[in-house]
Amino acid sequence: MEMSPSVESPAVRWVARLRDLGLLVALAVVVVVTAFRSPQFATAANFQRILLDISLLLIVATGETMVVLTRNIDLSVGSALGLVGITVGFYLKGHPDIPTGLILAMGIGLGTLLGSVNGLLVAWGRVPAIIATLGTLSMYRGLVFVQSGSQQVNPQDLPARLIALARPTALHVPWMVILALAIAVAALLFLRFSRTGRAMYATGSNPMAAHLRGIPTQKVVFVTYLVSGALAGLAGILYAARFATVNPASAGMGFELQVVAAVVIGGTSILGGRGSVVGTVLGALLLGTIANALAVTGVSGFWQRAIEGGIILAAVSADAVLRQHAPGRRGEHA
Amino acid sequence: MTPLSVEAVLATRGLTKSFSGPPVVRDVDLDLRPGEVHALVGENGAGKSTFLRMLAGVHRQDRGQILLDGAPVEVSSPSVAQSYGLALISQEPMLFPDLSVAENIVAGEYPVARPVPWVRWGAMYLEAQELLESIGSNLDARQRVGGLSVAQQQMVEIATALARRARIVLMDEPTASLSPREVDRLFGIVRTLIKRGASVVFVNHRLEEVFTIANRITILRDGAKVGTFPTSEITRDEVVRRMVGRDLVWLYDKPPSQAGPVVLEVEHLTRRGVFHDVSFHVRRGEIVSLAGLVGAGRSEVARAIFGVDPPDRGTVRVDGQPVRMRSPREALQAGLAYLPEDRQHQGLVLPLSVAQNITLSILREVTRLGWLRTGAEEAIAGRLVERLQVKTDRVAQPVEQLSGGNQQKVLVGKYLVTHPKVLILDEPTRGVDIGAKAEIHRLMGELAQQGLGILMISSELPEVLAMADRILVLREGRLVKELSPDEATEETVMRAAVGALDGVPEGTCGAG
Amino acid sequence: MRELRSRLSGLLGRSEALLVALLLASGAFGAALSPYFLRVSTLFDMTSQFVEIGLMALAMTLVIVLGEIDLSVASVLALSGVVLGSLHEAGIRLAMGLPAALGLGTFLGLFNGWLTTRLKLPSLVVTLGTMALYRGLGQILLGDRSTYGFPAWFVSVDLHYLPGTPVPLPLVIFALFAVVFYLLLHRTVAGRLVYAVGNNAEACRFSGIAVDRVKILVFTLSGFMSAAAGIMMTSRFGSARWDMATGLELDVITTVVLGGTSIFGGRGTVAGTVLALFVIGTLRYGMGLANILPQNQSVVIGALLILSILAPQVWTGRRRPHLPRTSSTT
Amino acid sequence: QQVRIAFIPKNLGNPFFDAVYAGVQRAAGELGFSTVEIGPPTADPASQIPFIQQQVAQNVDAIILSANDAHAVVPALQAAMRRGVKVVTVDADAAPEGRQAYIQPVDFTKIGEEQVKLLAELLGGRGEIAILSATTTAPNQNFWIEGMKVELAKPEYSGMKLVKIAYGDDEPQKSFRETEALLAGYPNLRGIIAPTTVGIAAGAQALETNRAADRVQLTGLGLPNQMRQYVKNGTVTAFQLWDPSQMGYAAVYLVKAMVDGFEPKPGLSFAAGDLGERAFGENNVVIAGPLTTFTAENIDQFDF
Ligand SMILES: Nc1ncnc2c1ncn2[C@@H]1O[C@H](COP(=O)(O)OP(=O)(O)OP(=O)(O)O)[C@@H](O)[C@H]1O
Ligand SMILES: Nc1ncnc2c1ncn2[C@@H]1O[C@H](COP(=O)(O)OP(=O)(O)OP(=O)(O)O)[C@@H](O)[C@H]1O
Ligand SMILES: [Mg+2]
Ligand SMILES: [Mg+2]
Repeated sequence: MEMSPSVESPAVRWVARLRDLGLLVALAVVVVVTAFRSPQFATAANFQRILLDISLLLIVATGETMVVLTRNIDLSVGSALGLVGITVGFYLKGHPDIPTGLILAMGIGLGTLLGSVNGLLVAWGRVPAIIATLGTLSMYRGLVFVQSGSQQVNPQDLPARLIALARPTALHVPWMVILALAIAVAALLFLRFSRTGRAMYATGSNPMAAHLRGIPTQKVVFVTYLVSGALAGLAGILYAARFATVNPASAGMGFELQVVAAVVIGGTSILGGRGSVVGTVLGALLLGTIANALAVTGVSGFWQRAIEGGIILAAVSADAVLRQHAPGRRGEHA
Repeated sequence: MTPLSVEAVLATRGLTKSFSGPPVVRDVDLDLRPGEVHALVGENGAGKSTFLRMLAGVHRQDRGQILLDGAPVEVSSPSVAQSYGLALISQEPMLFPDLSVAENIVAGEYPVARPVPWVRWGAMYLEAQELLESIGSNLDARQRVGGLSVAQQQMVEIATALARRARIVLMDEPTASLSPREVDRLFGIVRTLIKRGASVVFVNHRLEEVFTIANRITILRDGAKVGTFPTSEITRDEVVRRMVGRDLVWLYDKPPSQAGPVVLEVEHLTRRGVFHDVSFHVRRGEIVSLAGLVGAGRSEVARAIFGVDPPDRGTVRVDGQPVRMRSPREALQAGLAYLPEDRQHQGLVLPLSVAQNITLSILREVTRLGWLRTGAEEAIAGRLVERLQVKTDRVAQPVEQLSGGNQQKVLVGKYLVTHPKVLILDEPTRGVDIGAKAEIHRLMGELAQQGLGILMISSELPEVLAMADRILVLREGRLVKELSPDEATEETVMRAAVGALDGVPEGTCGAG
Repeated sequence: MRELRSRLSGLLGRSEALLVALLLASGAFGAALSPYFLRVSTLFDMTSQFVEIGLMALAMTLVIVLGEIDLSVASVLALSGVVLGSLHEAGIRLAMGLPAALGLGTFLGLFNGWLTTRLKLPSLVVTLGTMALYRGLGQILLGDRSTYGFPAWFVSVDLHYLPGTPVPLPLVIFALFAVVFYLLLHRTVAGRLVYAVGNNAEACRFSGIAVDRVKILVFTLSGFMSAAAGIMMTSRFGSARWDMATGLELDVITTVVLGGTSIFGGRGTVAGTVLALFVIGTLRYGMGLANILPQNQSVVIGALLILSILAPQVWTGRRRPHLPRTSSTT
Repeated sequence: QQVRIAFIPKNLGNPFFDAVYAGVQRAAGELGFSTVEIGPPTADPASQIPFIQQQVAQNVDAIILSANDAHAVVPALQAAMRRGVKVVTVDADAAPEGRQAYIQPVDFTKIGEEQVKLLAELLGGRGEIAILSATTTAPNQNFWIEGMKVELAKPEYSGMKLVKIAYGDDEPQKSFRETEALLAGYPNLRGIIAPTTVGIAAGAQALETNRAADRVQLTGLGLPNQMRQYVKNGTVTAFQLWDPSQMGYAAVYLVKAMVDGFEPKPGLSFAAGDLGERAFGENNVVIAGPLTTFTAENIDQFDF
């Protein structure tokens, strides 16, 4: 998904911008097939559940999209989510009356702090992103255990108002989902219309050229890590709200792979410069829908993983094939 | 040290820079007067690019001073240089392949709305398109930069520098892959810039261009300044002698060639929207040149023959045998070799050494049972480095550390060792200095005499006229004219390239 | 290749010398932590715990130098083990089962390479999919069971030693493979192709190199090595299950990048990977003996990973901004 | 010289094993032994092996282990026993050739039966039911599920129908999602048995979130501390467990006997501190204690 339009007519250009067509097709196939197999799938309640499920993923993947656009990666998001969840969770044990807004702010603040470590290491420490964030992946996870003494945060430790964020509102859509969508839309606009957003594309497309153009690449990269950390922190709080439990060994464990999967399946290039939040939303939606569909259709537990892998491969293949035959695109140059 | 002249907008004193070995720019004093076009010339590796990069904040000098309007300044980064009103058009295009042409042009200085500063895309496209038109390019501002030809990228670079409204424009071989029409346009722009009060430093190996546009010439040799001369007070021969430090035969006089049987036959080659029904042949011992404007589709034809972008229709035969044009590998096996125009991306593996690059296409010859014979490899590389006068410490030096022209020589060397039946050369002497250019021409002549068929693409008309046994002119993807050396002059070729009618059509760029 | 290595050290500001120093330091650290550390037999025995990672890291070095990644290694390991076990259960002799398992892993690697090159997709995406797929196939095959009951000669390869020495068999096997990979990457034309393609695949295509074939071969090799690791692990545990080696791909990648291989491709050495493997192994072993919890060990390993890059920069005081190399415009 | 014991749980951070370890420490305190709890952060099959080897390298006298996989640990445990280390498994057994004795928390053959009985009581003997298990590979879980199936086949349960076995992998998030899928996929579902502490807690949270507690009865094996809230607010009526600390306590006393030269054999017995005598059954299996049912009335008497 590239933001820069190509030579063709506006209509063709619009279709090309929906490069995520392949993903949409894959998504549609999954939905239709599942709906036929299970009457419980295509219900309002179940779609709400899917949305709840992906909103955590989407929030973190939105930040990751920015990081990846600058030709970097943030593998520490799962650990950061866990660390923030545990830290704030334990704090809430002693302070049950804190307003929800403040709890969210604490999560964002703490996450930003964790993100800034990554940002400093990558932007100014010149540590390659994968090494820096593999390092903080381990370190933050270690801190989760240290912080919690290997104890988990239990439902009775968390304020009911926090947990209510994951419950349906009057409009039948939980706050968490609304929040996730708002964040995605904000990021979309930011990337398309703000100078910093464009600088992210430029930095990822050619870091050296960006530097020579006087784009403050280091600041830009730093900002993406701040955003990624802040959103992972927010997700840490929402994780506690959704599951009412924060376990040091499982909260956010391996989450980074899902997040990166949503981003790259959504078509953002891991070499930077190309991609969009729209793709990431579709990627997250696809992953969330597959997981839900497998659970709802009652496919044997033994088959779920293989089918999930198969669907992901099929989806990205369909996407790649459609893209190679898309109008005005020359496969050889892609 | 030269005393400071009051009127210099930009001056350097004792500027020195070294990388790992001895200094590559040594104690250079230079004064740039307001409203002047100041040419900087020297052999490949003389230090011209390094000098400009110091001015633009890309490299920091080891020693010496940079003065703006007489006051010393620290140009510590490219953005500082920009804030001083300096803009660099670099030798290798430095662009964002994933972004549109327009964004490339304005990047960093987007038109924004008030009071909320969101990027106004419509205004941006409009501005960029106007700028492109003003330099005679009709590239689509909305097009992605990745996939543009080198010349087209160079046009984008030029537009970028113009968009900055810089006071001092540093141009590092901006014309290296431009054809005469684009060069004329560029000179028009330079004159406009000068009128607006800007000053220009201009690096170029094509001396005729230097003498057309420059007021003064500074000559560098091995990193040191030889002298600065008003253009009116020095001759070309004199410039060359001072550049090289000795007398030099710098023109290769190609003997007439003996054309043998047809070795390459191209029939009805078509790629929709790019080129149409292109048919021609090349005989053994013949040098055929493909001429045309930037974007006429010359490189595209060559790439199709070589199997890079397979054509929609048409056949290619080598020695009468059809070539399956599906990959360069098959083309190479059929006896074709293609020297691409984009040396940084398609030609060289920059981090690998000179020797490793030269043997990349002939690894079989330096391997025994899968084992690399580094000795043999270095011997082959050593011979070529000597022959082409590549300025390098050792054949084990990474190519990315060479100057642009020396990289080009390595690239030429890499294709000379492949022993093809047909050699396609796309801008083979881009950025190469006069001495080495003559050497490359001599090599081409020798290869032709050995019975190779050579297809040469060049934007430099004197080169085309000097080397070609036949000239094919391509315009907007169609072969419009074939000229023999007797008929060919700069004028006849250009007339065919822009269109027989003198109303020069404005749609010659971006065949797509 | 000497050039490349010196350049590598120049660019990243570190070299194998740094890793050797780190190895010595972690040895001293381990000895200081626990009185049980400096016992020759256990010191050798500990290597068996990370040799499987090492086998996969050798191939992964090539994959990453090539500018690609293979996230499916641990899944291939598991599936190969599961298939080996299932064949054995079905009454097929190990003499047939072992080549079959190796062949399967090789094929799975080939499939990764084929998908990556055919679809022109990033290998990250492809192997993310096959990572789930391969492991899922193992799960379908074996369900919730583990297979065991292998013949005695096959079980516990790590308790067999090179005659007359305390060197366990897995270490010997690893050493042999390390030598092979060293020669392959640094001395043969195949290695040259890996570096060249990893640095600039486009230029390689123009030079008539069968870029896709190089990629497919390297992925295939990765599959083969993962299967070898799977066989070794199955022997060590005397059993196989679908979920063995879960998450090990991250350890493999950590090892390779600590060894100095650039994740953007084009740079890296086998020696670096081997040294990094032993640095991490020694540290983990030392801390394990001191009963330091694995999660706290992770803090140390994570910090080490970062410091191994950061420290030399501070040391040499280089101030140039680190910029990844520019990408191809075509 | 002091006897040193290493306790290796399936994974750390699991409140269940913290309770087991509390028993280990209580007995060790009484006997003057030193203990250490060390293990992997997640319960995957191979992860315990390095810990076994590291403890052997440290010359511990005994290892008390709850096995993630019955077979993968066997070679490492056998190597340990060859070096003279006593090996006792608790809670989750290893294959008999890999240990000297196994302490089972309760009579496992009864668990399936008891759980089905409890749920039948809660449901009045009719309705669709499901099982929420841990991983597909967990031997205990599968053994108990087998027991449940056998029990359900009896005529008195003809009104109850097992519609699905879901696996939450002992991860709260996955268990939560699987519970929701059960609620969505089976509109007539009346009961869930979650014989795993992680599963039942996540399941309770899912019931509460989806306001499904009045429709669906959840029971299973849970920790009082984790379940207290759900029992008090009515999401869960009753669940069961044994006292995990008894296993740890008995295991240490068994180690003491073994260090003193005792050889476990079926038919023999040993003195398990204040638990009294405990006897070995077939394969050297010892049963630690009875199953307890927790309800709103009694839950406050327990703290683990
Ligand atoms: N990064 C580098 N590392 C080491 N040596 C370098 C580096 N960059 C340039 N050099 C050396 O500095 C010398 C001057 O290079 P420079 O690019 O300034 O030459 P130039 O005059 O622009 O030549 P050309 O006409 O070929 O572009 C060359 O010998 C080159 O090998
Ligand atoms: N459909 C298209 N989409 C994108 N790019 C295209 C398309 N058609 C042509 N181009 C680009 O436009 C360029 C113009 O063609 P070509 O390079 O063959 O012209 P040329 O005569 O060699 O001129 P130059 O001097 O610019 O190389 C090509 O490099 C090609 O990459
Ligand atoms: Mg230059
Ligand atoms: Mg061209």
